[in-house]
Amino acid sequence: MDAPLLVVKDLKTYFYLSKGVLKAVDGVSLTINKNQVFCLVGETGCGKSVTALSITRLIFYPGKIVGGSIIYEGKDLLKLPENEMRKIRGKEIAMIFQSPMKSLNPVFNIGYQISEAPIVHFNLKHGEAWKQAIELIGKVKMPDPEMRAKSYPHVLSGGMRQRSMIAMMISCEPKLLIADEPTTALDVTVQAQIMDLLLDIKRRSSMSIMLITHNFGLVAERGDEVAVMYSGKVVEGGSVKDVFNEPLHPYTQGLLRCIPVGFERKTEIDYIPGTLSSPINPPVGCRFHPRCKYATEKCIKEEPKLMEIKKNHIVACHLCGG
Amino acid sequence: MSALLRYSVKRVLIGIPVILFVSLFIFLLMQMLPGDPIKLIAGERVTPERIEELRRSWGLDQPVYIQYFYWLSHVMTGDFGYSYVTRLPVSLLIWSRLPYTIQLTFTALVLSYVFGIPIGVVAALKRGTAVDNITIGVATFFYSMPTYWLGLILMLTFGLYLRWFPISGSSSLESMVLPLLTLTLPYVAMSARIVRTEMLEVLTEDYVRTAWAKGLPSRRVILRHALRNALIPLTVMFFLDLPWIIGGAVIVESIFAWPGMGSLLYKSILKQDYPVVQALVLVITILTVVCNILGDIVSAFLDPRIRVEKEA
Amino acid sequence: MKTESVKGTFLKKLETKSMFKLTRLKEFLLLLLHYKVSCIGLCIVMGIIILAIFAPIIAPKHYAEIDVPNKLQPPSLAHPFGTDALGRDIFSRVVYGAQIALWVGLLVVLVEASIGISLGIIAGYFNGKIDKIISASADIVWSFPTVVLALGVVMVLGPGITQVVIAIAVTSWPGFTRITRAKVQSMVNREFVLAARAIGESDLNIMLRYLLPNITSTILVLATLTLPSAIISTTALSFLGFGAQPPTPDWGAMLSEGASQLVIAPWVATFPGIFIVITALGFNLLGDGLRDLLDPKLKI
Amino acid sequence: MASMVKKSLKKLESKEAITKIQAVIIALIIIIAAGIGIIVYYFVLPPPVEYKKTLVIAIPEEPEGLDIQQVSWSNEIHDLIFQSFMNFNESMGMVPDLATNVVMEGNNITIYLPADAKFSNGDPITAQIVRDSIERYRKLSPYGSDYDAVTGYEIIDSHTLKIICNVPPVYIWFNDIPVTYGDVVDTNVSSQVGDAAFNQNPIGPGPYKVKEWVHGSYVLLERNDFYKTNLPFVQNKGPNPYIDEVMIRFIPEDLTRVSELEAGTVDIVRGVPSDAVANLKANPDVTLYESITPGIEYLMINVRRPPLDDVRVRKALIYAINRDEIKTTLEDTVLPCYSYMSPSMLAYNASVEEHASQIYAYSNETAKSLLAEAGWVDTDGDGIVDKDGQPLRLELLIPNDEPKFKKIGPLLQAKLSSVGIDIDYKEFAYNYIRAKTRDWDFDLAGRFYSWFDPAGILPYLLHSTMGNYTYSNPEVDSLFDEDRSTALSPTERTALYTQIQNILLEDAPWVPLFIDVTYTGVRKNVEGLLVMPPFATLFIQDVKVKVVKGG
Repeated sequence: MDAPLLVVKDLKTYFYLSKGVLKAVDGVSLTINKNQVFCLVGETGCGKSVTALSITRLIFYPGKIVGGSIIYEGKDLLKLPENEMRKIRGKEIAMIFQSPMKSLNPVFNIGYQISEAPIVHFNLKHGEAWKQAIELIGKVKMPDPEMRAKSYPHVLSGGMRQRSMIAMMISCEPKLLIADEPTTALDVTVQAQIMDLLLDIKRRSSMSIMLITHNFGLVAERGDEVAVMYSGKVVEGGSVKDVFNEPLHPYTQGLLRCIPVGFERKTEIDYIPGTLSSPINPPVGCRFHPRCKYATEKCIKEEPKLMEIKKNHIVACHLCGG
Repeated sequence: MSALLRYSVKRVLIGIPVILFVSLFIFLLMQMLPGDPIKLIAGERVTPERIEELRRSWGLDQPVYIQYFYWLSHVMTGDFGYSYVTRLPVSLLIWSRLPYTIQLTFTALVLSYVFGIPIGVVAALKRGTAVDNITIGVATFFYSMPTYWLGLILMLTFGLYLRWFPISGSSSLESMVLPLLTLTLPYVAMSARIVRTEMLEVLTEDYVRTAWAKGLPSRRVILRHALRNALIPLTVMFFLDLPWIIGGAVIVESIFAWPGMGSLLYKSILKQDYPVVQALVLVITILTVVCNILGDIVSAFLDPRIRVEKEA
Repeated sequence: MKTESVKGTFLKKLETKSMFKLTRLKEFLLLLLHYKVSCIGLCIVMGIIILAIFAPIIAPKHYAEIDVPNKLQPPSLAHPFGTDALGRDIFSRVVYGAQIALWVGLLVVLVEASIGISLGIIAGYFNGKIDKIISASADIVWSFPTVVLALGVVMVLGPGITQVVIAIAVTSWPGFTRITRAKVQSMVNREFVLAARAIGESDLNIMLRYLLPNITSTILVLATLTLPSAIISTTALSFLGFGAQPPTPDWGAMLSEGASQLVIAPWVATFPGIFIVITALGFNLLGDGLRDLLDPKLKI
Repeated sequence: MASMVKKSLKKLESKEAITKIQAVIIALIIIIAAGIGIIVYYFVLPPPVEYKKTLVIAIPEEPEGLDIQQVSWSNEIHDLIFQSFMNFNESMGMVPDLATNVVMEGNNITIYLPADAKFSNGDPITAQIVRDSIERYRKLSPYGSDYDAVTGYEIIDSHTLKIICNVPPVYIWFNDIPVTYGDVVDTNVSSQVGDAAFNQNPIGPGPYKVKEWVHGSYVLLERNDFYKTNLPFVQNKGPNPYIDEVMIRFIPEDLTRVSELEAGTVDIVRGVPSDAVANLKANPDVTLYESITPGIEYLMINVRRPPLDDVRVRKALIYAINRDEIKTTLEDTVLPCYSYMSPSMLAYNASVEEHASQIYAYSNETAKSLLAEAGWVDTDGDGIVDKDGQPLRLELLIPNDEPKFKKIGPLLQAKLSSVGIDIDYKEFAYNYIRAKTRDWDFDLAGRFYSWFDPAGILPYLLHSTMGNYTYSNPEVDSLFDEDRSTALSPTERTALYTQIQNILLEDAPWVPLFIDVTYTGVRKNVEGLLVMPPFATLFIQDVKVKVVKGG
């Protein structure tokens, strides 16, 4: 295994709201290798998207990245000055978002928006960039690229818009593409097409993808590595095979049980009791303990550390680590 | 573009009845004003018979609707009739004051957007910091300042005591500085506040985040992506405020003796000089209808979503 | 037995309701205080309201008491703000003026809001011809300089406070209409309105019980932000001599009287001027705070 | 360089031409002489005097038009564009101006024009043109009825015109000959260009002609080189070489107008507000010319509307007003007035004012007792007198575009309320109040008049047929008619108007308040200006304006 592409260590991102300090990401660590589909899963509001945004340093007022480090090609992205970071963002690390409807600028046509990144990063001439944009539109399997380039976002369907987003983000052949729930807003058939497209591009340009989703089916099918997050922390991580076959952390086990599988006739769907604790004043010790069946005294008092129980399989729970 | 042409022609056709209706309304409002122009204007040493003679010579003894159609038919040929007070052709009065109104009030409106937009953008970008609070605090202060009070203070300090600028009149360019300042300051404050809200809303949009994610430099993201979208509602507002330039500076024009159309309208209403009031009201109404159409066309030009809607 | 349970539920409902309202109020004030700027606005507004309510007590003299021998006295202990050309105590006149300013401001906003909002809702709800007529008339009235149109109305109805209120309200209701219409239009095709239509609610009912409650926060913000411009417009009309009739202590009239003495007796015009600016500033800051709190997207 | 100096010094010494001390003395003398020269040049010798080419006058209101025959009020611009046949000197005596002489005998007036009299465009002024001009005036001007008495004209020669009337033309003699309204206009030009154009660029014989009129801002006049006058009190009988142009600016806001004067950007300011008078008197760079307005400011009473038809109620109103308080409030810029005429009017009799000020001296009690006598007593103790259940409520109309009236408005209200009258106070523009009084739709209305000849103004206000107001008294009517139709000597006229005023004092149709004193502010560097009664007319024939450095 050669050097990892991106290593995140103890990342902390807080939001300073009038009600109090929201600790969206409170000490997240994970590593992404080259040419790999790394999945980040968890309930909505557990800080998955904030982690992604922190990696590309797209956190704005009232949020702030307060701690930890993100090592990418030997450089800590959090220490980089803005103009250095700007060279990486979009060129080396790109990102696509969940709501295709609102993620494209309504006043520019698709061709222009796709050609913008190459113009800025490789200072191509407009003509060249436009030709390249048309090529890219073809690459993401959109019919009649010539006409599509001139059309505006509001005339395109959800799937088409997501494809133009992808075309836009791969225009500079990034090494890492972060996809923040790319298919959640789309219907199932289009979902599959988009995922095939993403994996096809990954294979052809040896780019690694960080897939953020709460859809475990997708992770099982497409993912290589996976990390499970709960209330701002990573509670379990490892290869998809290990984590899905022998989930160690009670939360992961609970999640896996919730997926209705095949034709099994079940009278009642399992669910994890209780709701996500408020991130502003999270419970002491292990944050899952209010909802954990096996919660012990220790879990309540002491916060468990991430430990590597098995090879390439880490978990943060007193039960497993002993 | 032909679709836009068709659309604006349709709007003009709708505009015409509006203009007619407003001119009739103002005509009736004038008739309702108690007292009649002849008695108002005739000086002290006039006998009742003389007043009757003058009324007949000016055709004021005709029934109202004949006066209205008489006036309307003349307006079609561009003759706005004669002012009761000055007996001068109304078109002359308006044309002689138009350059001064454009010079002062129009520039004030343009300047207020030229300065308002950058201040609003900076305040939006530096949201929550001291810069934001100070700029918006000062803007609100000037926004709360009545124009006549601001005018008096500026005139005394810069005109009389410091003598940096001429106190009043319209002879030189410097004499425009103080009235322009009095008009622009509160207006810059207003547009800055609105631009700030506009920008705050746009900056939270997803496509701006996409632009950041593409690694574009901040200047490009803010100006090309964010501001470009924020400008759409602002241009519409600019065109809606445009007719304000005709009568908006009534008090400033009287304090600084500036020969704009505002003071003419104000004096004509006072003296119940119907022809001048009706002519100015007509100009304001036509300008409003035209500006509405222009506003739509420009916003369609700026925002493809509306353009499609218009073509459909 | 039945009355018992009904009472019980009623009490419980009352309790939860008031408890719920209480926490919302507490939270509302807490948030408001967080916005320092709007907090200043709140204090100023409170100060002016107290001044207006307790005017007869605070003001040493009656506002119309003429005392020509010691006219144009500079500020002194006897007359904290000095005296004007007729020897009237400016401090008492400014204090009573607060009553006029607030009273007129409130009346103008009420009249303006009722015309503007009702037309706004109708225009927003019934698209098509009605909307076009209302919007066209709103644009025409909006483009008219308030002072000049108000002047026409005052000349027809004669000078005086109530006429001024009508004059200004009649000329600046489009402010409310335009914003209410935009809000209603954005809400009209939302699910809860469609649902209401589906179960056969009458149009009037939908407008009153569904749409109106949803825009109350916007109206509150709008009202606080239009009150200062209403006050400034009334004082502008008084400055031109068409507002409050003497001897009522209207700030604008005092300012216009003092204007010609600005060189020899600056205090006559300065104090009413200061109070106009402070009051308008107070309401504007409070309005901004409310807007950021209740309806950040409101563009005014 | 140093070696050279040393060498020359050595040479000097060897020559011993002059000792060191003598050299120093010579140098000193040269320096002192140069110093004195400079001082003398700069400080002692008067600097070469320069004169400004343009005189700037600021007035409050823009005239309705420039053609004197189409306006209802005239101002400085008309005085400069036109020239009347005769004019008033210091003591209100008539002296020739355009005409060499004007004679009134029997029922006609003869005007003798100088042979070389010309309009500003060079057209000669002949008898025919004067006749056509009068006919145009009768057709166009609101005051056309001045010449109703004229039955015909006789052109004796090219420069002499006799006007034939059916009555001794006393009215025309006082109200048209010496006044701008009666001036001659170039009817040839007016018929060519039309009345509207003529109203913008009229042609008259006056010292200046119109160069430019920027509506709402200023009128620029340039010198008329054909100007000639026979005025005795003016040295320069022809065009004024020093002033090429006169700019008359319209500045409505009092504070702005006075500030322009103090800043020196304006040479003459008309209509100085009462507040600024004290300040300007103390200002070293400004002189203030006072002039008593030929007219009074008063409250017109609607004598036909009960309860004001009762003379006791009207008299009570007069007693209720404290005119000394009015004087102090207006910074002593007015004269208290109890009778119906002003000192600067013709046929004025000071004893009438003296007598009136005694019988109508301010007394709250007399006012209350008169009201009680008329049946108005405060029965329900609410501070307002009432009679058979009805409170005494009167509407008081005050003009808000007359600064002095507007300032004392609340004072009048307070005084009238103190005697128990419930005053409904309303402010309107003056024109509008005058229109209401013409329609008899008022109780008390703030009014004023300003005209030097009583025959030219009082009948229009008090005569039952000629005026259109509520007061009418046949005896007063006959006295007015007598003055208009018979050539009375000055003493006879004074006696006649004394008799009229005594009747008016009894009938009390008005509440006389004060006589306005107008102030004209003039910069000290303006020399040779004449401000003549009755309307404080400006005569700038001899004016020179020194350019003051850093002024």
